[in-house]
Amino acid sequence: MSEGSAAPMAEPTKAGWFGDFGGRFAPEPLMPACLQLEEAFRDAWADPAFHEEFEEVLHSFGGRPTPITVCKRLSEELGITLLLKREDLAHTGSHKINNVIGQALLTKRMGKSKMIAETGAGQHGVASATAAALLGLECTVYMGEVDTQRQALNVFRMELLGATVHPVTSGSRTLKDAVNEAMRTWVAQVDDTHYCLGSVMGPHPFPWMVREFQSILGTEARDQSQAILNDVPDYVVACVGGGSNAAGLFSGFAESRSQLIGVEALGGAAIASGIPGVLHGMMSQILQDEQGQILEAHSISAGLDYPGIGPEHAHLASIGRATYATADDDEVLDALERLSNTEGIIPALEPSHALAWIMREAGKKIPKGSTVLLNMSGRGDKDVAQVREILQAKGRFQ
Amino acid sequence: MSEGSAAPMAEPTKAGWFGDFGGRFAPEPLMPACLQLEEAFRDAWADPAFHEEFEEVLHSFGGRPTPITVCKRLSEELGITLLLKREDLAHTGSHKINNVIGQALLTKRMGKSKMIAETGAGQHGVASATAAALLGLECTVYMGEVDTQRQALNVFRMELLGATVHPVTSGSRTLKDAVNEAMRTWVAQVDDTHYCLGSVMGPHPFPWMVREFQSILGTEARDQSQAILNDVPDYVVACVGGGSNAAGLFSGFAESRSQLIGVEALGGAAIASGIPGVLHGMMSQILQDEQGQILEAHSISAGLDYPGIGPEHAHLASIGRATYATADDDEVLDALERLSNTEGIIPALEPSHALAWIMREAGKKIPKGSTVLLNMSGRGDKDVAQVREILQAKGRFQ
Amino acid sequence: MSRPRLEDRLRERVAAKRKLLIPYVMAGQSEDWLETVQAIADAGADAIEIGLPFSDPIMDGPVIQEAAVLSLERGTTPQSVLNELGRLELDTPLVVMTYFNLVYRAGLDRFAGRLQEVGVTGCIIPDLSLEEFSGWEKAAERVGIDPVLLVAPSTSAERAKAICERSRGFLYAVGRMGVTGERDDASLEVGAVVSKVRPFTSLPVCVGVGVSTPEQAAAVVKVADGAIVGSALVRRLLEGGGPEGAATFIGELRSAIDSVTFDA
Amino acid sequence: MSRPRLEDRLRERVAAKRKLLIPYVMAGQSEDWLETVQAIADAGADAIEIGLPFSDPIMDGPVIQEAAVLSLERGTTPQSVLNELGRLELDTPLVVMTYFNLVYRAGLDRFAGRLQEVGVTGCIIPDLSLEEFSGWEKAAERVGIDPVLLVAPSTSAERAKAICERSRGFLYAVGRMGVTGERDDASLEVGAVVSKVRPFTSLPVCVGVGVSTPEQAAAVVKVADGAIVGSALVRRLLEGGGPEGAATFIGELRSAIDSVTFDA
Ligand SMILES: Cc1ncc(COP(=O)(O)O)c(C=O)c1O
Ligand SMILES: Cc1ncc(COP(=O)(O)O)c(C=O)c1O
Repeated sequence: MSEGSAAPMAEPTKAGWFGDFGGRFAPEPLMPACLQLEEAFRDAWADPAFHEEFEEVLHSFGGRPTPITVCKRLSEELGITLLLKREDLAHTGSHKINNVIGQALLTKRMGKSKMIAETGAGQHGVASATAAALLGLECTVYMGEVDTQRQALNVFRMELLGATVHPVTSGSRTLKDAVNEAMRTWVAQVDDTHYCLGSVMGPHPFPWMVREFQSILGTEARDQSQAILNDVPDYVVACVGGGSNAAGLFSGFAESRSQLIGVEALGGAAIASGIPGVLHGMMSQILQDEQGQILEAHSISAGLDYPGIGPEHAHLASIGRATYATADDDEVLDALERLSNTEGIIPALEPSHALAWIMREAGKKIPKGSTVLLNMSGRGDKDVAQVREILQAKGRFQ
Repeated sequence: MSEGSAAPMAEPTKAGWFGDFGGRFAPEPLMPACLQLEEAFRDAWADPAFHEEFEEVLHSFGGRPTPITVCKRLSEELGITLLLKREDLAHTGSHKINNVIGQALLTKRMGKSKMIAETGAGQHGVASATAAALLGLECTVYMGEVDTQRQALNVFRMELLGATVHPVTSGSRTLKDAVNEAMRTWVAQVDDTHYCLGSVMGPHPFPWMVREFQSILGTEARDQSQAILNDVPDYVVACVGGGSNAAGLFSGFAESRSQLIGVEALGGAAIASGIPGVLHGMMSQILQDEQGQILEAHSISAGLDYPGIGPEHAHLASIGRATYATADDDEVLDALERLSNTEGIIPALEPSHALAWIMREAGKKIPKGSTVLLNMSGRGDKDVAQVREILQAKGRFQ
Repeated sequence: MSRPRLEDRLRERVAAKRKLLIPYVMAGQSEDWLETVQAIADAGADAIEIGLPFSDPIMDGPVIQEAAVLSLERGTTPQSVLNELGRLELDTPLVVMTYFNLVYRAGLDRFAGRLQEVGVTGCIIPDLSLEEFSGWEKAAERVGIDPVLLVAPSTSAERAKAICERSRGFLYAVGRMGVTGERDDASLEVGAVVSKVRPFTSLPVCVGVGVSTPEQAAAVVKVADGAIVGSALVRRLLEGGGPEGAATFIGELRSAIDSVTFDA
Repeated sequence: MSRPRLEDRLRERVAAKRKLLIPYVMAGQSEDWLETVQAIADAGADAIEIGLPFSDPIMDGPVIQEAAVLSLERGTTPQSVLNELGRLELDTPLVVMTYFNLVYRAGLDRFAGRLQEVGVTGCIIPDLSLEEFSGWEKAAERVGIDPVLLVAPSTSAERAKAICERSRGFLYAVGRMGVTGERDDASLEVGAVVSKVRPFTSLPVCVGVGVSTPEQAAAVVKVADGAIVGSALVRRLLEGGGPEGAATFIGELRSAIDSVTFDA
């Protein structure tokens, strides 16, 4: 079914395979769009003018480069040197903006006037609506009905930005179903519409393209940590939902000696608990039952509640270039609280998973004195209402 | 009572006067603290090591420099060239972080271990709690009880960051009373506590010191707009509550040909509707009744609901170097919506006042073809719940 | 059970100038689903698509999704419905339609073997693209199952040619960009897609996706060799039409199709 | 009305070895506030502070704030209460205490003139710092009003000297860092602040802020020339004590103060 690609995090094969994972499992009506997209992306990505525009928009509009913050107090407490790549400072509050700017520019380049996107908690939806507003594209965001209710404010944000939010009432009415619905819509509107997928998932070229758009953060992080540490970090850690922030970060360190660690939510751990399968156009590790029916992921963090994982991560795990761990909800809340009150940064729940792993393993799997780079993939503002409710229920705040 | 200081936005007089405004109207128990603070600030501000640390923290932690975004779609619609200084991308979501980092570093330098702060909507409170967490200072934030209820999530944010939020039940239970209460507390704890005031107000040296800490944004904006326009902008526009973001911005253009415009909320327009008076330690334009009792400000935007204005703005108005206008709530909502859906930036309600003025005057007071720099002082995330309620009540969204 | 190949059966009928009617039924959707299969066979179906329900059917519209959910809630597994299917003694060819993960999870050869054992002679996997087709192609061929491929209005001529070369059984021409579901006449793009594939294949060309009414079916077979009717039938079953209701509808489709006259 | 200067009156008494008791009343706080003033004068106050309510009293604690709110809600204006005050025929010196904005708004000279007209002989403006004092100093001097200045525990010796040189009437020594309000004994820092100012002034030194009980007042006058009692009295009035209650409390303070014996 595939032959592996050479260096870790090199380009996938022509058919979109990273080792045994990836590919293009899309209904025929979508295949021409995938092929067109691949061609358009290859063309754009080889065009210095596209890079220039992409980087210019990310700079002057998106707030790049984001800094690296060296944690003083928490590092001391943990006995390590902890660096944070501050994607929470990017416009709209997470790394998601990198990808959507790239795809929105590509949408225009392909001569399409509309964008659709799926969203779970709303982060990618808000980012997509933002990029669409900036470039004057029409935008529809598919969001599970359950999520539209949980995240009513994000729905409003998207609407303010001029997007239409389409509540998805099929299946579990959450992220997985939003992807299904977006794909279904794409099938019908592929002529004038680009599907702006939010992570390193889906049929080729999405996993590769999204990683490339996110690689800007890894490149920055590599240069910045070199400047700070005079070396690469010993550990490079990121949370993994679909895996776009991790892929972007890892890409800067794939050929270095850094250990790459992806941290999934315990209740959505496609590497730890999934097996190979095909979902949403890709072969990857997937949470599924014995028959192959897809299971729902359940964690505190909507952004990690995805039963699959980007195929490149499945590949990196299989060849041992990256290691994937999990964090449970309680650890995650502790991590969120601790970073907030020791460093003045309220992290999103997603990167709090990565931090939870670091806090658990500092002095254990992570030897004292190690240098650790954590991708602070987003800010916690979107999560404070939820976290407040949970911590208040635990009697921790009134 | 005073003699004017020379160039616009020069240092105030020794006693803290900007022309006829400013001074130091503080109870005697606070005067030594004000003097100590002035000395500490003068000392720090003359110390390259302090500047270096200040700028380094603002860079690697605060996300500076923030970019300037050139609006394409809105500029075209308005017939001007609109530039946004993107303070919304700074850590915690507004320019407030610049000031609190400066004051928190100064607190340490003075050997004090505690910080108190007042807050209205919570922006300065969150920023103060953030800086305190970063530097390991104890932090108490005074917030009108009415505001703690309206902004429960911001209360939780501050608590997450390790601060104590003290609801103020005196007077109107809003920002003005929070300042009173913070000053009262400061009187009692001045030994080990610094009062981290949130705007260019209060007794000398606060108005000057806060402007100096905020001048980093003006300096950046000047260099950036020079690079973009090859000139200074024709208009330099900022909203004005106490006036810190405006003062910071104006300071970069005070001696240029740029027209400086401050925009107040119609219901809190200290320049348009106030008269000289003394409040919170300063002589300035103040909303007050015939007897001199202070009036409450009322607008859609908690961050602009202050019955006074920084004394330097009163001075700039009196000498005609800056012009102060107002915007009403409806215009502000329109501006917020329009920037969101044409440029993909949801502004806070405060800078939406400045944008509302620009939208109203483009092609009128602002000639077509002008270049206009707007300080995007903060992001709208903190406001979306409120805006949603209002717009839904108007039947504009469901 | 050794059955004639799907392709042979359909070619025969086409050669005999019979226009094909291929209805779709969701396996396990209700207690009496097998009776429904029997009834529509009796009512004049030339082949029957048997949907194996998948949790995430990205090529299906709301009606078939709902049927899939119902079926899964009833405890349907691929194994269970195939076992049931094996109990039918039917002459009408059966074509399974499902998504690739169920096939992959079972194992390609095992899955193909199971189909063969229960008498299924064709299989459609809409999310298995030409690019990823070869594994399944071989597994199916090994046991004589015809793997049916799709061509869409968006498919290029070059690509259509490659697909036509490897499809077996028939060629599934997607009648309209979009997922399964009922549509009004206006939206069908049948002519274009059918004429796109004709130069490249002698396979029967059947049009599915959006064919809902007898009138549409009749229009379809004016240019194509057959019409595939899914959601319109499934909706009737969801509404409680049962085997008789299904038979009536298939009867109507059949007459509409058969009443079409052709020049030359 | 031409009255003796506040400073002369107080110096006389101090010279006569009388310790001073200066209670504080919020003007306009209740219907009978003038009677209260009369009653505490009769009960042995050496001078009376008359608070003019201000919307934003940053030097005052909750009790006096509450009284200010009440008074403002009753429609009190500086003008209205000063007019009322003018009707009193009182020998006890009256000292207005208020915030600078009310003075500034009225106009410094006009305000001083108004005080003089109604027989007030001293004035305390806690938010008017030494640095901003000169305008008011002149206006007050012009009409013979004594402007009283404050020294706090935090005030440096050098600064205390400058303040002492320009205070008139008496020297207001802040007994504790903090705003007005009742405190327990432990927190008073009377000794330090009084001995800080003694070298620089021959004015009577009166201690206020935090002096609440007869015992505290007695302790205060062991080192100072007088005690200023605000919140403790205002609280009694807020609780409905009325003129008699006030008189009783002032009587208790008076006896406590008078019972203090001094060596030498
Ligand atoms: C802040 C943040 N981090 C991480 C993720 C997970 O996505 P990915 O794994 O693609 O980076 C999300 C998804 O919404 C997110 O909002
Ligand atoms: C985003 C934003 N802009 C402006 C202001 C007004 O403050 P200032 O006038 O001091 O800049 C605030 C106050 O909270 C604010 O949050």
